[in-house]
Formats: sequence, structure tokens, C-alpha cells
Amino acid sequence: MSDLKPVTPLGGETARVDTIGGLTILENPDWALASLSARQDHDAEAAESAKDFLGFDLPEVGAMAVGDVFSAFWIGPRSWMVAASHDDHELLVAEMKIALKCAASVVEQTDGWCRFDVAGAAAFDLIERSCAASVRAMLAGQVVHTTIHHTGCFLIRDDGGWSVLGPRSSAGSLHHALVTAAHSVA
Amino acid sequence: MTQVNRLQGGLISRDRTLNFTFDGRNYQGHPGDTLASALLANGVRLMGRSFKYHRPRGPLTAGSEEPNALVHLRSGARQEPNTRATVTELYDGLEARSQNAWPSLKFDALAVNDCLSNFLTAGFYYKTFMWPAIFWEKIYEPVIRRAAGLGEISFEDDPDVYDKGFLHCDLLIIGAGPAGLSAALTAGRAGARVILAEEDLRPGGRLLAETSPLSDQSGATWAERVRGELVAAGNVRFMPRTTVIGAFDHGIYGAVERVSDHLPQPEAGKPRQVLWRIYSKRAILAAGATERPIAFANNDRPGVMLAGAMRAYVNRWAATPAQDVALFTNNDDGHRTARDLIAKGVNLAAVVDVRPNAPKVDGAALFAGAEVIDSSGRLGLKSIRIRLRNGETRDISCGALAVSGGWNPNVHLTCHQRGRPAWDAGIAAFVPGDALPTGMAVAGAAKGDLSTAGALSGGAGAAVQALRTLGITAKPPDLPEAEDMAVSLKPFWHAKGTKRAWLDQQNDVTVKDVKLAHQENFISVEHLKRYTTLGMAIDQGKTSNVGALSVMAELTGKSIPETGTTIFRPPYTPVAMGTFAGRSVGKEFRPTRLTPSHKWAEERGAVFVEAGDWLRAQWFPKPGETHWRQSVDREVLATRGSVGICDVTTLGKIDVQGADAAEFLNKIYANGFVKLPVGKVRYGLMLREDGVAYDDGTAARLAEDHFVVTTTTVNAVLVYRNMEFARQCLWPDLDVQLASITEAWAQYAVAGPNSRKLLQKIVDPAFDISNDAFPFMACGEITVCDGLRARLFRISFSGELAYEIAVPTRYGDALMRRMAEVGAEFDVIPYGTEALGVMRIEKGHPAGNELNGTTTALNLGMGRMVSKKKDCIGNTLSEREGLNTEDALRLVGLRPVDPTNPVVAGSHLMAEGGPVDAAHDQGYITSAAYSPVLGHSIGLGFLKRGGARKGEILRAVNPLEGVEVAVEVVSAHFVDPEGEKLRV
Amino acid sequence: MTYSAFRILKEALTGHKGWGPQWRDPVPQPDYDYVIVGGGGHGLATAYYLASKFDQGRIAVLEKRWIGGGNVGRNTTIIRSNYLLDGNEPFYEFSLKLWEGLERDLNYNAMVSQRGVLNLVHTDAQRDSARRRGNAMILNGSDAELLDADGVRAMYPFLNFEDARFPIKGGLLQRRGGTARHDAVAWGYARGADRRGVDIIQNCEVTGFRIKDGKVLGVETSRGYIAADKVGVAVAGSSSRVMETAGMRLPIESHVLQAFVSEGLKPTISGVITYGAGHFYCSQSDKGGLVFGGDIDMYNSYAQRGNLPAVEDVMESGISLIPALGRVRLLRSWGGIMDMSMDGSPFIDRTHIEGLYFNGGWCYGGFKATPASGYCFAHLLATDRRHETATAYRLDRFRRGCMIDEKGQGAQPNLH
Amino acid sequence: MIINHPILGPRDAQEFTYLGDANLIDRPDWRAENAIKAFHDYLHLRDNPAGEHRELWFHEQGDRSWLVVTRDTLTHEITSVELARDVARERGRGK
Repeated sequence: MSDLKPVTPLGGETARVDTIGGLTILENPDWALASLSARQDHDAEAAESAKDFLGFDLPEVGAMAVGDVFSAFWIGPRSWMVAASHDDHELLVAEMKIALKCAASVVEQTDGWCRFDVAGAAAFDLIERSCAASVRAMLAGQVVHTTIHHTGCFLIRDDGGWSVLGPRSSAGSLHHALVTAAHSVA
Repeated sequence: MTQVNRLQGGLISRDRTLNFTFDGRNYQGHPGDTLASALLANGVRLMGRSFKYHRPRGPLTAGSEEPNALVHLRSGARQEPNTRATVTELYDGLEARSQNAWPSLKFDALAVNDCLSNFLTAGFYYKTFMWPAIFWEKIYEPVIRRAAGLGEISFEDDPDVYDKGFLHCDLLIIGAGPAGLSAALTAGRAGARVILAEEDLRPGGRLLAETSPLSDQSGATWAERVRGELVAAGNVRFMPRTTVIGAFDHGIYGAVERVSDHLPQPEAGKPRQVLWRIYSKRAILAAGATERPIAFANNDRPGVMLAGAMRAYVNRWAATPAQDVALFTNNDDGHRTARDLIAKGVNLAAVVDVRPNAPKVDGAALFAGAEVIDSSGRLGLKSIRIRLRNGETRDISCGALAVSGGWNPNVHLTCHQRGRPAWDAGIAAFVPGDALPTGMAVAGAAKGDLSTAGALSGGAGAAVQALRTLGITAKPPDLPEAEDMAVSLKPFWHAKGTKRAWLDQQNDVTVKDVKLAHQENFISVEHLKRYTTLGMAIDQGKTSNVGALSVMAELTGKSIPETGTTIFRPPYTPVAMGTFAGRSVGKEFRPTRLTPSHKWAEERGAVFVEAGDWLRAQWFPKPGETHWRQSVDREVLATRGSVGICDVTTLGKIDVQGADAAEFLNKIYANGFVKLPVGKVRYGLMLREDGVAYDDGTAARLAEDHFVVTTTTVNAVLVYRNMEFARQCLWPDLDVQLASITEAWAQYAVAGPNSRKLLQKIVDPAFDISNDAFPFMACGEITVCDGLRARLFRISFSGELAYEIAVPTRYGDALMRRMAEVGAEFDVIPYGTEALGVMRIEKGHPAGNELNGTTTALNLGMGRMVSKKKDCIGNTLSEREGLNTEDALRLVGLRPVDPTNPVVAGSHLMAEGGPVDAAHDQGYITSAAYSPVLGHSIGLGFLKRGGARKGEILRAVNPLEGVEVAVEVVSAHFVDPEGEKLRV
Repeated sequence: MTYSAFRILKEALTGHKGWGPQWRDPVPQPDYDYVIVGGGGHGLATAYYLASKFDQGRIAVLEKRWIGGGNVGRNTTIIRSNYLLDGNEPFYEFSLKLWEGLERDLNYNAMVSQRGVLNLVHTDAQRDSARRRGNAMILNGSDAELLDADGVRAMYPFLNFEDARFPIKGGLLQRRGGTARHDAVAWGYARGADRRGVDIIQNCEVTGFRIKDGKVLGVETSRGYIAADKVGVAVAGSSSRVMETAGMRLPIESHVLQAFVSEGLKPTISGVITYGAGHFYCSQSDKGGLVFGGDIDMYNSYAQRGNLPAVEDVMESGISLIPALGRVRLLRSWGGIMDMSMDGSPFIDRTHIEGLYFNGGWCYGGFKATPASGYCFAHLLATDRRHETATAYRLDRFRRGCMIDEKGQGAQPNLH
Repeated sequence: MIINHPILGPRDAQEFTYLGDANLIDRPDWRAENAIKAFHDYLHLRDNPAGEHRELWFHEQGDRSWLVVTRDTLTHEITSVELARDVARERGRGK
């Protein structure tokens, strides 16, 4: 395997962790991502192949489904984002292309995104000061695409808190926005 | 002697004393005080000067509608001009200074304006200052500007930060007075998600200022108890110090929470204020009412204030504006002030009630059927003159006068979607009209329901009603017993007289001004406002509009509603600009996008430049280079001489897949793509539907059904959007899927004769990238550095043998370092956007300066690329006559006749020997650079009939900078015009 | 009555009894030579110039509500002629020259104040295009100066030079640009027209046109039918609505633009500043309020009000440019309806209906154009020929492919 | 403003990019004899009513759907929101 050393979206060799009051903001680069979009008139086939591959049904609008190896969330009409451990599935796209054949277009998205996991008692307050999503009504397993500091982000609610996926090139600005919001509410 | 006018009781905490200064003098107050209440308690009535006549002024109100008591709060960079003392919570160390007065508040030189008032009537400035013309900017206007205005800014950067936040609720209740609290109780108990916003620091609203009980407890106690229940319930969010400033579409409200304004300065990391955007399904406006004054001569002296305000100062803040006080009223509510003052031991010198049958007041002399017609006292009220029912006048000495002309419901927010209020003759006031913002209901005094009992039951009823429409069942709570005085008001607007009687106190608009406006035919309400500046002050006319309308109505013989209404505009009260801006200011104005090699470039000392939201390396100075040109020239020569690397990640990249991907690109691009073989790249030009070129880039065919399209950096978002439009709206049955992958791949241009040799050191041996196996415009998916997936494109922007290589972004930094390392033997250098620009100009490639949104393929010399054999966006309208004239602009190269002269972008082209003016303009220079290869400046430009004018000498004129250069028209391809270097 | 300092003195000493109405409220006559539809700035200016510079015919201005209530009553008061394109610059320069003599011409102080309009540049490409524009201005007989960052700093040291996301690299300055008291412009033209016999008829809504055999005969109004030889429509904001009653579809969309004013401040900003990296322009009125605005709300609207995102966008830009304004309070916002045309440039043209003329499509630049728009429209109405500075403002220019697209955005009205 | 997205429910209009008149879906036939005039009218002479308006919005900061929104330009009231793709197909657009 290549000896080129990866860096995190924030430019570090290791992921950054910030603790502000009771809040933690964790940079989480350990995910391989690939989008899956059903080809025209191949919806059923794509759904079936995806299920075989993922081990679960592709989730409904606004939802995330989590399996043992993969997770997936809805990103648009007939489109999903599939995630897996980067260490184990760096070539996720290749795996999926084999599984989905011509039923879906699969695109590598791993490094299109940076991901920050936000946890702590005031996490709701932090998210509330960051985006317009109706966060207090969101349940674990729900996902919205929203705008944080002028950038389009996925906001995922899980049991432990929130994950924010934003465009990788703006990772520094997004991180700054989350950290300053954390200081406001912590 | 301190706090001479402090009374007993009140909602202040006497266990702490707060020190503060006003105009440098020390005073004391207590927690719970406002700046105004504390100053009054200290015997200070004079707090400001008026706008035009610089008249001495004290507080008229006790709330956010205050027009007079405006001060500079804080100092240094935190100086806040025009701060209303009436809503400034006192804190220890508070520092305030008066404004609009020089040399001091007591002796203000510009008070001379008051003596000249007969000349400074409404709109006088429209009639003079016209001669001589030059005097306006030089003399008249500077004097006017210095005299005008109120407070001053510090000119220092605001050191505080502001947040934004977003809230969602079933029901937003605006105002936590009796109506709002009972609505919140009702909705809270029904389980609805409720937000209760209150501009004051505590709930209660008018209850805090009144003495009449709610059942067996004081209003303030009841309000606290309700607050306790609401907060404990969990589904109600009580937001004190939060003003709802605007009602926007579809139930969205803006609200400002003053998080830190009651503190000397915000805690570290905490915002000064938060702008909340509240998404509500329903809203109840329970914003109360504002009392209105009665105009009479010299009714603006410090000490003259609204009766309800004086009652609030006495009851809530235990502060009286003076020891001897009089009352002027036309209604029973005013008598409450009299009773409360007397109860607090303040000497009530007189009750002047315009009603002949006015009720008696125990403990004060009543003058029924009388009017206050004048006042005296230079810096504060000393006496009033009243006209008795029998016409006699009498002077009564008093240090303060409470005035009540009735109450105006706070309809402000009901007008934000251009709804007009309706006239309610019963209370002689405007009440909310029928056209309320969708989802809004109004309750309590804001609706014209002026009794406490009415507010309580009205609030509960409104909540039941609002929740019912959401399918939530609620029932009104048991409400306490409260006063239920019926209000029937016979309006009394102003006492007749010849002296000036103020309507708009801040802007110095008097009854006389309204008369003059009428005389000059400024009769429409909007004309009246604009001509006299009535209602343009910071209270938006809350205390003045209705009074002025009444005067105009008298003059025209119409009723007030016939005379017209004015509507209010957001915000409800003035809002700091910083609050609207939030965190997106300074360096964080927009997100900063960094390229994968950013850190590496930083280590190399690169100079960065903004490209849209991206930061890109502009050039990489080396030790000893003192001018940017040295670095750029070196980068160009080194690249053309051996090899250079440039981070081109910023170019938009869009993944296009599907059985119809090629057909789709055929429609998107002006030129054809169906026949492009797999493993090949093609340049593509995109047109807007109007036939003008707007973007260019390449499309690489990685598989039959898979392309990667590149766009320019600035248009990445737009192209992606337009492609989605084409896919979803124009050709919805094409099998094509799109995904933006700009960020996912780090992409580097490797250019120069040694570029292949360098790449061969990192491309894994399994992949043959020799000229034969991987010719010009080839592309493919490969691996590098022992197995890392990568994409390689043999394309060139510089005109050299060149490639672009892409790897997953997380490896971008390492790849750049690796290429620098293995390229050392070729003296590889990194080059920035400046060298990139020089080389593309040398090669004659159009870029943003040429694709400026007005140029067509024809202008760019690519007219033949626009296929006439297929449908594509823009091809039809590109055929319009005006875009295909004989003398259409054509892209040309330009070089200075004297090679030592610079070519300057933005110069215009004129014929040699011809006149230099717009009528003889031949074109303009779009891009220019010094070409280190050619040893002189070069330029690209658009020239009329440019294609046929090679060799012609033109004048490149730049009168803006006083420069003119003779230039020769040449081919735009300065370097390697045949493209031989690309193919080796 | 002629206005002067002497007159003010005299009136002050005699109780201001001598001031008469600044314009009459006449009863509409059954017919006129010219009917101008729209009593905004452009309509009033048209009537004024028709009466003072061209035909001496019988002229009426018909206004739906109160005069000056259109965009002349709700703008950010900027006057300038810093245009790039040949179709525009001569016209706006003509307008600026009319501004310069306006007050003496009208005997009305509209507070035309040439305090300079500065367009900031933040990138090299912007500087190149500013240079091209500045040169175009000079070649058209206007004035322009290119400032570097130090030149900008000398004028406005409090701009954000230290901590800017998009650093200021310079600016294009037009010293002759500035501001004018917008309402007074409408009133001054109204008074001037009225004094020359023009009937200004308020509360008179035009509801349709009477057209026969391709020729206009007059207008139907809320106050009855009024016949006219020539009808000029100048109702920017409502252009599509009004011209639809004549069966015309226009290359115009109506959009809302919000504008803002702060509380009154002592002198803070002397001229007009426009940000080049965001949507923000600002000046200070003689009363002391900062007057500022930004981009339109982006969607079609006749609602005369906007929403929060556009407000926040303006303030983000404003505070990023001038951090010292952070604590200055916004006092009031308002919204006007803009005729956004397909290339961002206006129309002053005949229509296919004989005797019916159209003036509109001013996007959000109509205020500065008021004098020239009125003059050129009057010229067209009186002579049937386009004024030499307004030849490009034709309704058929999209059909011919002769767009005047300053911003290079194409047929997307909300981007102009 | 809030746009009630047919798939996602109510979303702040700030997440969307506005284009304009929904008739922009009805792109003319490039082969027609009067194609230039047809394209001119299609592109430039758009509906601009004071009242109900059918218009295109793009959920750029969301699921990237183009929507046809029916909105009153006087009151901003929105009465219907459809996926533009569905509308396009209904109007006969295909490949």
C-alpha cells in the first residue's frame, strides 16, 4: 500500500479534539464515503443490490440506517451516501461498483467532506446557534442537509450527539464556527 | 446628597449599591434600576438635547419608545450612541455621557437654533442654500451635518461578538405582560412548544408598574409565579431581554436577545447579543400599548413625561422625577398616576383634567375642564400655566408633569407585512387591522383591550384559539381577579396656542410644522412625514404619529382614519448592525477554502490570494527576491524550462454518470461530446441560453457512461446548478446522475518539458504514460506511489507538455511533498496563480477576464466550436444579428511597439492618429502580463474586426492613469502557436 | 413664488402666512396633449422637461396615490455616472450634469451633494475591470480616479484594512458622484412642473388604455376617462402590470429591494462607499442617518417588503467592511419594487402602439437617472426621436441581440 | 419565507436559489423555423404577475431538487410546491 501519509481535513496528522466546558468537538476522518444514485428506471434493482451489499434497506427520506459494517443516509431523490470504516473500506467505491453494477452511479466522496462529532449537554444549544434545522425535533437516526456558516452541511443526529459533515476545503472555517458557538453556549 | 428623589418600595434591590457616572459625575443606584430611573432618583431630569433646536430634554417614557433620553453609553470602542436611558439596565461602573450638546449638556451652543426656530421651519432647507452652487458642499452642508445627527461613534472596531440562532415552536408569544403570560400559561399547560419573548428583564409588563392587585397578590408576584411554572414545565422557553423586532413571511420572526448588555462587558467568548430567527406555527402579539402625550406649548421640558411612565418610575423603580408634581389628563387612567404618587408621598400640586366632569382626586387640587397651555423652566420644568374652564390662566409650580392623552395599542408588528391598522373610536386609537401577518393573533392592550382583566382573558382566549388551529386542545387557566375598568375616551390632542407645541419630540416637529405642511399641500400622510420628518426618529413615531394625524385631520376637516395611517417597519426597536451580522464578519465574513497543498505552500512562504472563497498560492518568493515579478518570472521560466507544479484543486469537478451522460454533455456544451472516446479529454465551452459564453473547462471520459467535467473556479457552483436544471427540468428522462467532487480530489498541474519524467517517478510502473501510450488529451485512472488510486489527465493550460494528476484529498499534501522531492533532480518548482496567469496569456487561453459574461464564442475566436448540428444551450440565440455583426469584437494578442512599455489591462484601444473618445473606441485590453519568455509585456484584448487586423498599430489609452502605449495587433498565441510542445 | 433666503426671512417675520401650496391639486381635464402615467421621480421629471424644454402643450401627470411615492421615495439616494458600457455611460453622465444644475433650474434645494462615490476593489481582476470602467467614463467626458489601498485609507481610515476576509486593494472614485435628498427631487420637479402649468393629479389610478387601430386615444382612470394625444408610462415597479393592460409583455421582472437607515449620527461617512466583495453600499444623510442597502431579495415580489436573509447579508457585508458600525443601530428598513430587466439596463422607447411610450426597467439604479430619464423621455414624447444619449434603451434589443449587460449576467434579472 | 418541500417538508427559503418563471421549463424546439423568436420570448418575456406566480426554485443547500413553487407575489403566500422534474414530464419533456 502507498506510503503517502494522509492528513486530516484540519491539516493534522491526527484528528483534533476540542473540549469546551462540557462540550467536545471531535474531528473524525475515519470514514470512507460513497454516494449512490439509482440509474434512470433502475430504482428497484438499485435498492435490491444495495440491500444485498449493505445488509439493510436503503433508508427513507431524511433518515440514516446503520448496520454492522456500513451505514447509509438519504441525500436526495434516489440518492444515498454510504459510509464505512476508512481503514477497512478505503476502496468502498470499488466494492459498491461491483455490487451495484449498472443499477446505480457510485461516486467516491470520502475526501469531499470533513466530519465533526459534537457531544455534551449543551450540544443542542450549539447546533441551535449554528443552523436553521429544527434540531430539538430531530430523533436519533435523522439527517438533514442544512447551512452552517454559509456552507452546505449534513447534520446527523445519533444517540451520542451530533455529527456535522461539511465540505472538506472549508473544514477550518466550519471548525471555527462550531468552536465559537460552543464557547457561546458552554 | 444622593438619590434625593428615591422613594420607598419598588422592585429594586437596595441591598446592593451600584456606582455609575453621567457626564463625569458620580451617582448611585441599585440593581433593578435603569439608567433613567437611577438618574431621576438622583434628581437628574436633564438627560439629552433634541435633534434640531437642541432643546433640553428628559425622559418622556419609561420604556423602549423613548425619544428623548438618549445618551452615549460606555466609552472607548464600546461607545454606543443614541442609547435609551429608559431601557439601559444599571450595572456597577456604568458610564454614560450626554450627546448632541456642546460644550456641555447644560450650556449647549447650538441651543441658539431654538431662538432661530422661526426661520428653521419644516423644510426650510429646501428653499435656500442654493446660491452659489459651490457653497453647498463647502459651507452649508458641513454646517448642517455637524449640527444634525445625534450621537457619535468611536470609529474603533466593535470588540464584541454577536451570535445568531434558530428556534422552532408551535406558538410564539410576544410580550410577557398579563396577556402574554396568560397565553403562555394556557399553551404551556396544553403541552404546546411555546416561546415567550419579553423585552424587559423580567415578566409582568405593565403589571410591574401598577399597584392594583391580581386577586390577593401584586402583579409582579403573580408574574414571577407564572414564570416559575412555565420554566419548570420544560415546553415553554421564556426569553427575557428579548425583543421581537420583525414579523416576516410564513411565521418567521426576528428577535434580539440582549445577552450581555446589562453587564460591564460580555464574558469571554460570550456574545453581546443574539439574533434569533424564530419559526413559529402561530404567534400571539401581546406587546401592550404606548401612552400618548397631549401637545401644548413648551411641552418638551425635562420633567414633562407620560403619566404611565411616571407611575412606573414611582411604583417599580421608587423614583420620582420631582417632589412637586402635576398631572394633565383627559382620561381616568391618568388618575391612577395621581393616586399612586400620592400614596408614595409625592406632593401632587394639581390634577388638570380636560373633562368638565372629571372625577375627584383625594389629596390633590383638581382643575376639571382645564388645560395645560404652557410651561417654564430652562433646563427642567419649574411651573406650568393652565387655562381654567372659565378662561382664566394660572401658574402652578411643579418639577414634573405627568401627561396622559390615552393609550395607543402597539400595532407595530401587525404592520410588518403591510397590513394597515384600523381606527377604534371607542379608545380613539388605531388597533390592529384585519390583514395580520399569517398565523398572528393579537391580545390584550395591543388589541385595544386596555384593562388587566381583559388582557388576562384575552391572552388565554387567543392561545386556545391559536392552538385549536394546530389541532391542540387547550383550556383557559383559572385567572386571578384583576381591575376591569372600562375605557371610553374622548380624545384631546393638543391645547390651542400660538407657541410651539411638540408632537415629535426627538425630531422637533411641532403643531406649527404640521400646519405649514398643510399650507404647502403636504397633506398626504406620507408627504407630511417626509416634509416635517415626523415619525422618522428612533421611536418611528410611536409617541407622535397619532397626535400629528389629529392636527392634520383638524386642518383638512376629515376624520383621523380618513386622513390616513402610517405603517411601521421592522425593526420594532433599533437594532445594532452587528447583531444582524452575527459571526460572519471580519476574517469569518465567508468561509475560507484551503487547497490540499496549503500547508506545504505556507511552509514555503507562499503569498496567497483570494479566488472566490478559496485561498490560492499567488507566488512562492525565494530568498533574495524583493519584487513579486522576480518570483513570477522565475516560476514561468523554470516551468517552461523544466517542470513546475501548481495546485489546481479549486477548479470545479463534476462527476457525470449514466447511460446518457455523453448525450447530456452534448446539450450542456456548445461543442460535441458524443464521439469523444473513452480515455480522452476534450475542451468544452458552455454558453448561457442567450448565446453568451459563460464557462469553459474539460470533460474527461473515464468510461462509456462516466465523465469528469471541470469548471472554472468561480463558476463551479453555477455550472453544477445549471446542469441540474438541464437534467431535472429540460431533459428529465435522460439517464444521467451528477455529483460534485471538487473537494474529494486534490489536483495538481505538472507542467514543463520534464513533467513526464517527474510523473514517471511517482506513477506506478504498471501504467505507461509515454507519449505513445498516453498522448496529448489522454486520461485514465491509475495508481501512484505504490498503489494509491489516482486520475491522470494530459491537458495543458500553460502550453507546455503537461498533466493534471488527482489523488484523494487526504493524500494531497503528501503527494505534493513527494513530487517536490522526486522532482528535485529536475529543479522542480511550485508556481502560483500569477505564473499560471502569465503562461495562459502567453498561450492565449481565455480566462475570467475574457469570459466576462458579455462575450460570445465568436468574440473569443471559437465561433466554429458552436455546433449547428445539434441542440445545445445557447446555440439558437447566439445567432442573433447583434451578436454577429461585421465589426464584432475578436480576441487578439497585443504587444507594445516599444518593448519597454507595459501593456495595461483596462486600457481602451483607439486607432492610431484618430480621436480619443468613446465614439472612436475600438476595444479594450482584458488581460496583460510581462512575458519573461518574450522579454516584454503582452496583452489579450477584444478588438472590433480584430481577426483581420494583425499587424495594425493601435493606441492603448489609459487616461485614468494618464498613460498611453502604442501596441501592435498580433496573434493571441504568443508562445508555441502551433502547439508542438503539447504533443511531444 | 421664488424660494430664497430672503423669502424665508420675510416669511419668518410675517408669520409664514405667504407660503402657498408647492403644487396644486387640479381637477383632471377631459383631454391633454400629453398624459404621463406615474407621479414618481421619472414621471414628474418628464412632465417638467416637457413643459420647460420642449412642447408647451397641455400636460398631465396621473398618480395612483401620492406623488413621489414610488422608488424616488424609497431609495438610497445615490447619484453617479460610473458606468462601463457605451449604451449607458453617456446617458448617466448627461444625468449627472443635469443634477449639477438641478437646484438652480428648479429653484428647489434637493441637496445634491457631490461628496464622491467610491467603489472598492478587492482583487486584481476587479482592478482591471475598474480601470476599464474608469477609462470608459473619462472617454465619455466623465470623471474617475483609480485609488490604491493607501488612497482609500486616506479617505476612510476606519474601513477594515487589518482583518478583512477580502482585503481592500483600491477603489474607483467618482468625485462628482454623491447623494441627493430623494423626496425633494420629486417635490422640486412637481413644483417646477406645476408652475409651468402641468396638472399633477394624485389619487388617480390608470386602469387601462383606450386603443384604436393601433393608436392610443387616452387612458381609463379611477377618476374617469382622460383623452391624450400621447401617453408616456413611467411606473417602474409596476411596469409589467400597467403595460399588460395595453397587451404588452415586457422583458422585466419585479423584485423587492430592501434599504435601511440607522439612527442619526454625527458626521461619520462623508461620501458613498460600495463594498466590492459583498452586497453593501452606504452613505450618510444630512440628517445624520446612515443610509445603506445591498442586494435584492432575489424572488419576484410586489409586496414592498423583504425578509431576514437579505437583511443579514447586507449587515454581514457592512460590518465586515466597517467594523466600527457594529454598535450603530438600524432604525428602519423598507422595501421597494424594482423593475429588473433582462440585462440590467432600462428602456426609454416607443411601443408598437402609436402614441404610447414606455419608460422603465430601471432595476435598482433609477434614482440617479431621474433627470436624464425625464429629459430623454420628454425628448422622445415631444419629437418622436430618441435622445442621443438614450438610443440603446430599446425594447427590441434582446430580439436583436444588442444587450447592455453591465454585470455580464445574461437574462437573469435578479443578478443585475 | 418557508417552502414546503414535497419530499422534505417545510424548509427555509434561504436554502434555495431562485430562478424565476416556471415557463423556463418549456424550452422551445431549436429546429423550428422561428426558433430565434421562440427562444427570445422563452428567455426574456417571462410571466411577472402581481399575484399567483409559478416559479422555479433550486434546493441548492438541501437535496438539490428543482421545485416549481406557486406563490403569490403580493402576499408571498405559497399554495403549492411540486418537483420540477415531475412538472417537466407532465409538460411533455423527455430526453
